[in-house]
Amino acid sequence: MRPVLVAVALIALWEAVVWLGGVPHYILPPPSIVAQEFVGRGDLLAEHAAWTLIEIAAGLVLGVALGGATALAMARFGRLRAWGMPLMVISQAVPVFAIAPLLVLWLGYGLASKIAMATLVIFFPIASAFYDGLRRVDPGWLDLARMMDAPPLSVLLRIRLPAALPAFASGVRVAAAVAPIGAIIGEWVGASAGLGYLMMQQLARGQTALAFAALVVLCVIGVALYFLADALLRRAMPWVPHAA
Amino acid sequence: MRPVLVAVALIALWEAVVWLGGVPHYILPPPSIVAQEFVGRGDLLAEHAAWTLIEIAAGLVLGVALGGATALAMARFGRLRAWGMPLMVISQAVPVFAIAPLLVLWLGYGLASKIAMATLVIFFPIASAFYDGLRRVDPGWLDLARMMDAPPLSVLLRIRLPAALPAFASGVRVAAAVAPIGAIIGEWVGASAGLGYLMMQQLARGQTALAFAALVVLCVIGVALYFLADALLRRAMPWVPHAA
Amino acid sequence: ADKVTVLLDWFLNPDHAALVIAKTQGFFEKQNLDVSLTVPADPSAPPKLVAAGKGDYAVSYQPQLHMFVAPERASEALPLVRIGVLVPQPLNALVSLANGPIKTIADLKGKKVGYSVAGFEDAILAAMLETAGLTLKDVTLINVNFALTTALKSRQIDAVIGAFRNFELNDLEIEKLKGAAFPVEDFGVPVYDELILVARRDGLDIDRTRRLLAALREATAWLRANPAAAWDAFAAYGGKEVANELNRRAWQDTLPLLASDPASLDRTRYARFAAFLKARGLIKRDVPLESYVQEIK
Amino acid sequence: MAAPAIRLRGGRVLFEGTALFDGIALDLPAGRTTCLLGPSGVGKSSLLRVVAGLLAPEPGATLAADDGMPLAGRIAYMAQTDLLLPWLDVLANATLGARLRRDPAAHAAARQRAAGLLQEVGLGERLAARPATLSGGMRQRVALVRTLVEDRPVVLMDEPFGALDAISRLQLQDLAARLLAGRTVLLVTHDPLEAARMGHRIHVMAGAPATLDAALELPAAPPRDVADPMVLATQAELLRRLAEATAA
Amino acid sequence: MAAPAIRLRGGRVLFEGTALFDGIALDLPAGRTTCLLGPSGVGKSSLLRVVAGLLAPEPGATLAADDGMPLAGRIAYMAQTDLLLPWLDVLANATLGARLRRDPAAHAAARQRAAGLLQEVGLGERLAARPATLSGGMRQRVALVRTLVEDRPVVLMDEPFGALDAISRLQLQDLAARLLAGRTVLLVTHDPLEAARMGHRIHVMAGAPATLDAALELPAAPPRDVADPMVLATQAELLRRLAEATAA
Ligand SMILES: Nc1ncnc2c1ncn2[C@@H]1O[C@H](COP(=O)(O)OP(=O)(O)OP(=O)(O)O)[C@@H](O)[C@H]1O
Ligand SMILES: Nc1ncnc2c1ncn2[C@@H]1O[C@H](COP(=O)(O)OP(=O)(O)OP(=O)(O)O)[C@@H](O)[C@H]1O
Ligand SMILES: [Mg+2]
Ligand SMILES: [Mg+2]
Repeated sequence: MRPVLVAVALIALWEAVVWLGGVPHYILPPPSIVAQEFVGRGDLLAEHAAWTLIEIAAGLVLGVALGGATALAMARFGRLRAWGMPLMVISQAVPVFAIAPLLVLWLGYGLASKIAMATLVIFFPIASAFYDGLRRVDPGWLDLARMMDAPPLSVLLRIRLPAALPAFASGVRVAAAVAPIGAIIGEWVGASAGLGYLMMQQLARGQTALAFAALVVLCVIGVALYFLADALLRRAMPWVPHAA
Repeated sequence: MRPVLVAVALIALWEAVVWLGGVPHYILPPPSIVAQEFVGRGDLLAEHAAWTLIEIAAGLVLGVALGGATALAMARFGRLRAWGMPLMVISQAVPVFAIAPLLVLWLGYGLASKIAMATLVIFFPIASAFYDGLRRVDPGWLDLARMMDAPPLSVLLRIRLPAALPAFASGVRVAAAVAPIGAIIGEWVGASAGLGYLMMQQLARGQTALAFAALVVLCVIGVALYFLADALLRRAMPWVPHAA
Repeated sequence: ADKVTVLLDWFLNPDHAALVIAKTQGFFEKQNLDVSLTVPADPSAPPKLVAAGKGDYAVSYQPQLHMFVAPERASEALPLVRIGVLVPQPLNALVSLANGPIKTIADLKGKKVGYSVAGFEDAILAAMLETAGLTLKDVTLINVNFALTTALKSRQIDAVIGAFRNFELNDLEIEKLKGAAFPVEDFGVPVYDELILVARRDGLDIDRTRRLLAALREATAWLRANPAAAWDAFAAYGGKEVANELNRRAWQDTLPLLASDPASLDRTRYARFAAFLKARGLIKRDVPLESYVQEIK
Repeated sequence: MAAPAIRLRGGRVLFEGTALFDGIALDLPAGRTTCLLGPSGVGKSSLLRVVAGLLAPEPGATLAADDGMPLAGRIAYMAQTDLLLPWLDVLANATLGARLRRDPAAHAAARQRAAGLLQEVGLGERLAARPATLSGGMRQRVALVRTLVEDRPVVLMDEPFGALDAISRLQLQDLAARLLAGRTVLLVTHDPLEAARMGHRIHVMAGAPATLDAALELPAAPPRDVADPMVLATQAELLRRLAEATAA
Repeated sequence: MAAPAIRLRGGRVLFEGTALFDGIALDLPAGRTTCLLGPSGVGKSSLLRVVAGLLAPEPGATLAADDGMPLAGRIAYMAQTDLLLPWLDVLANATLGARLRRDPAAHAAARQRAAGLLQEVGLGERLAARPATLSGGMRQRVALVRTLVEDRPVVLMDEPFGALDAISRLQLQDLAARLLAGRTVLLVTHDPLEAARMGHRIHVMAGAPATLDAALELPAAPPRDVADPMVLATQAELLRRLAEATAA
């Protein structure tokens, strides 16, 4: 119920901004016009959305897996941190257009280079937040594990990991929300399908209404992913307090 | 000491990739050549770096402040969450180049629109992680505060906030690492200076080495910000365990 | 059939008409070529990828070619040769609103000029300004990226450089605005080829290239003869996202500008433009002409 | 601010469908200390939390002060765990109430009072220590001081001396009894001797659903001497009741 | 696996520059229970953590088993807080050691043993409960079971019965004494009666820097009866020593 209300309110606000703010339609088309694109080009949008969804899904799966594994590896092997952290940060700070040709060179024009990009964007929030969580564990538990002769891997997987799940969840939530951006950046590398491609192409030639229709689909995907991740993660951690 | 080693190792790796991988210099120039640009065009790089640093600094300050305030507001006013969260997620999922013209329309081509962009990118990791932390508080402390007739604002600022600082720190670390990208996206909107601008321009001119020199400066800024934030935040929270 | 990859410079648009028609109407097939067209998002990437062997031909711009083959550092030079042309004249123009303050180049003094980074806009603009006794210092250059016409329409800036006369004017017209175009070649910039085809210099397959160009020549002739059918074929190939009003209008304006003979080469254009860029400081080295243009007879 | 009597009737608390207690009745006489003993897990803490208003009983229960005024704002609460805030030092933790209520004058007074009390409980030299550097008993003492600094007419305490050694426990009982005189107190404890020293009324809670027995009423004012025969007799009687409760 | 005697000499621990204890010597005779009492904050837990190897004393100290084998891997440890993992249920918490060591056979055996012990401590029906739904005493009982399930020749316990009511405490002391027979045990406690019932040797720790007095040695095997005159005499003597220690 509530999300619907929020959506309605947002759309009303958007319409109002356009009309009252006197924003020209080629800069921000009002929802009433964007809606026409949904009706008229629904199939086109669906087709491109399917591509983007594949990229997002693959990017999320890979990004979460890689980010999680990296955080675990850094928590397990102290040495790795000194080397891994700067690398990870660099992987974030590098703008995509600079390394896009490199990716194409190595991964080709197919889905692989796009998924690599999406993965890169999603990877860092997860790895960083999860690693933070893994470091921040009640020292009493570690003492206990030590007295129980727990092998380091057990300590990592059975104590640090569950204790860090809330932090991991924070990372996943951020990642779910940025995943659409990840896919778009992926499409940067060279694409002939996908919502990002559609949007850039339309924007590049001033076809704003269709571009914003694609944008709306992207936003819906992002928001849906966020709340899906939120719900799943909360269910997976019934012991974590969730005071409003 | 260690960071220096890491840097040296990275540079060696980069050089090796170029030579052993047979990567052409116009796609990835080797560090030995990029280094020459630092010598030859140090002043040019410094000039553009100054712009970008201003954008990053302003974006970080604003993003952290806004993200922090948003998280606090949502934690304080339960209602706000139902409305605010989708909005926040949307703010992340919207690719910046779609709304860039809108920002320019409202903020002009000056520094303002760039800072707005950078702020937007930094805002979400902070707000999301911090809000997560604010929700996740020992219920016993909340009971205690309730029995002490603590006004909601006090509970927020004196219990939830310090308890959520580690989560906030996670967000700030991610934000510090993505801040350079934020600035670049800002320069996207319309710029005539800055490292992102310089990089794009030099890439278009085939001056790859100079473009990568700018990229290196950006990465250094990102890594430095990350570790600076890390050190400051650890010092600010001496009570939080930081097991390696 | 020989598998051939052509990297476009930019999203699919009527400038690529010959390529699309040659593909859809079987002219490539007739030359025993199986061509796939790939779209990048960054126009500076395709030549590099072709130079690196990822793709056989790239759509590029003449000024871009000059800069890519003659960067300051010889090790960064792209081993490219121009083997053909799609649009043998400049499309680039300075565009402002017809009812706006810019009636002549001289009116640009103290104004904001937008551009989308291509690397050479400052040189072009500087040359144009000099015809009115101005210099780059008299204007503010702003990179507006994708939003050339949007920036113009919203009156955030006063003129844009790097607009294509066959697109941006139509774009304005669709919004019921009239644009004024100042063609660059009329204001002190030497004539050059806007859209060219480049290939990797080493191991260039002359025979295959000849067949490619032949297919393009046939396609151009065919689409000039059958403009309506050609548009339908183009629209069908591009899909709904391409078959829009803007591209339909641009189609009309673009057909006459396409190269009748994609293999043709005017060497003096290249020598002259290289000199122009060198004088403007955008290239610092002289590179022998024959190392980066090749006429396929 | 006179201490009110408190009356709970029909208290019913369910956890996962089964009743922890059902229709329990509890009277806390004004200005008196009521002690609550009972086997571990019987529901003592839960009952205390009901009185505190932190655990809502099923509808139908009534909880009220005899002066007709709301209870909220008149209760100081000490939970079974110390609940110290790890980022605050000892003194700041002890004055948490005043800090949270943001009243500078009250805060200054609370600091004064807390510093004095911390001295009395043997932590005078650890005012600036962080909780993580304290021993278990020290943490409990800080929590006790925090509760006493609140200076409320009603005080609810859940095993306030459980982590202390035998001697400190007696000393702090004396201190607490002195400061709690005239207040309405509910004290949950495991130690029959403690109940016999501190309580005006002593209940043993037992059974599932749990019920309260008839209270033992003790005339003399607390804190009573450990060697007082009445105290020892009461301790023995409580042990007997407890043993019975545990056997059931 | 015979229980070794343990010998600590020259133990010195500094916190923030001041010595908590300096050159302390502790002997844990093989197969015997040594109890440690002392005022709150004197350093009992720290000494126990030194023996556990969790707190490194200053260089120069020696800590060794008399059989010459390393201590690591032979100690079960129960801290002053319960340290239950909130995401595991009661049974899983009680078998944490086997889970961490990833030995399926041992794990199955541990489950068997833990289920039986949990039944004995009154938690037989809460095997699947999460720690957050347990009372304080219940949590402590789970921690106790977890320690006993470890089945190690050396057992170090820090106030294992502190959160229990008087009767359950006696019962669990009996249970623990039975299961700890023949092991080398160090038991930190606040309760002189507990020490008198459970200990073969009892030390009172006092002073700053803290020192250990000459141990009280008790002949009869634990658990001793509460009504045993020797137990009561020991309790009285310990109280006297404690009072002295606290006064100092
Ligand atoms: N990490 C630490 N940093 C500084 N001081 C510490 C630290 N841990 C313990 N101490 C100090 O050492 C002293 C002894 O602590 P310890 O926990 O050993 O006491 P204890 O005898 O077990 O007390 P209790 O009976 O209250 O549990 C205390 O004064 C405590 O403040
Ligand atoms: N949140 C909860 N969810 C489910 N059961 C709970 C919850 N809180 C308490 N209980 C159950 O209620 C019962 C009573 O708990 P309570 O803490 O009141 O006991 P207690 O008498 O204080 O015990 P102790 O002396 O050990 O502190 C226990 O069986 C406990 O498991
Ligand atoms: Mg309790
Ligand atoms: Mg202790």
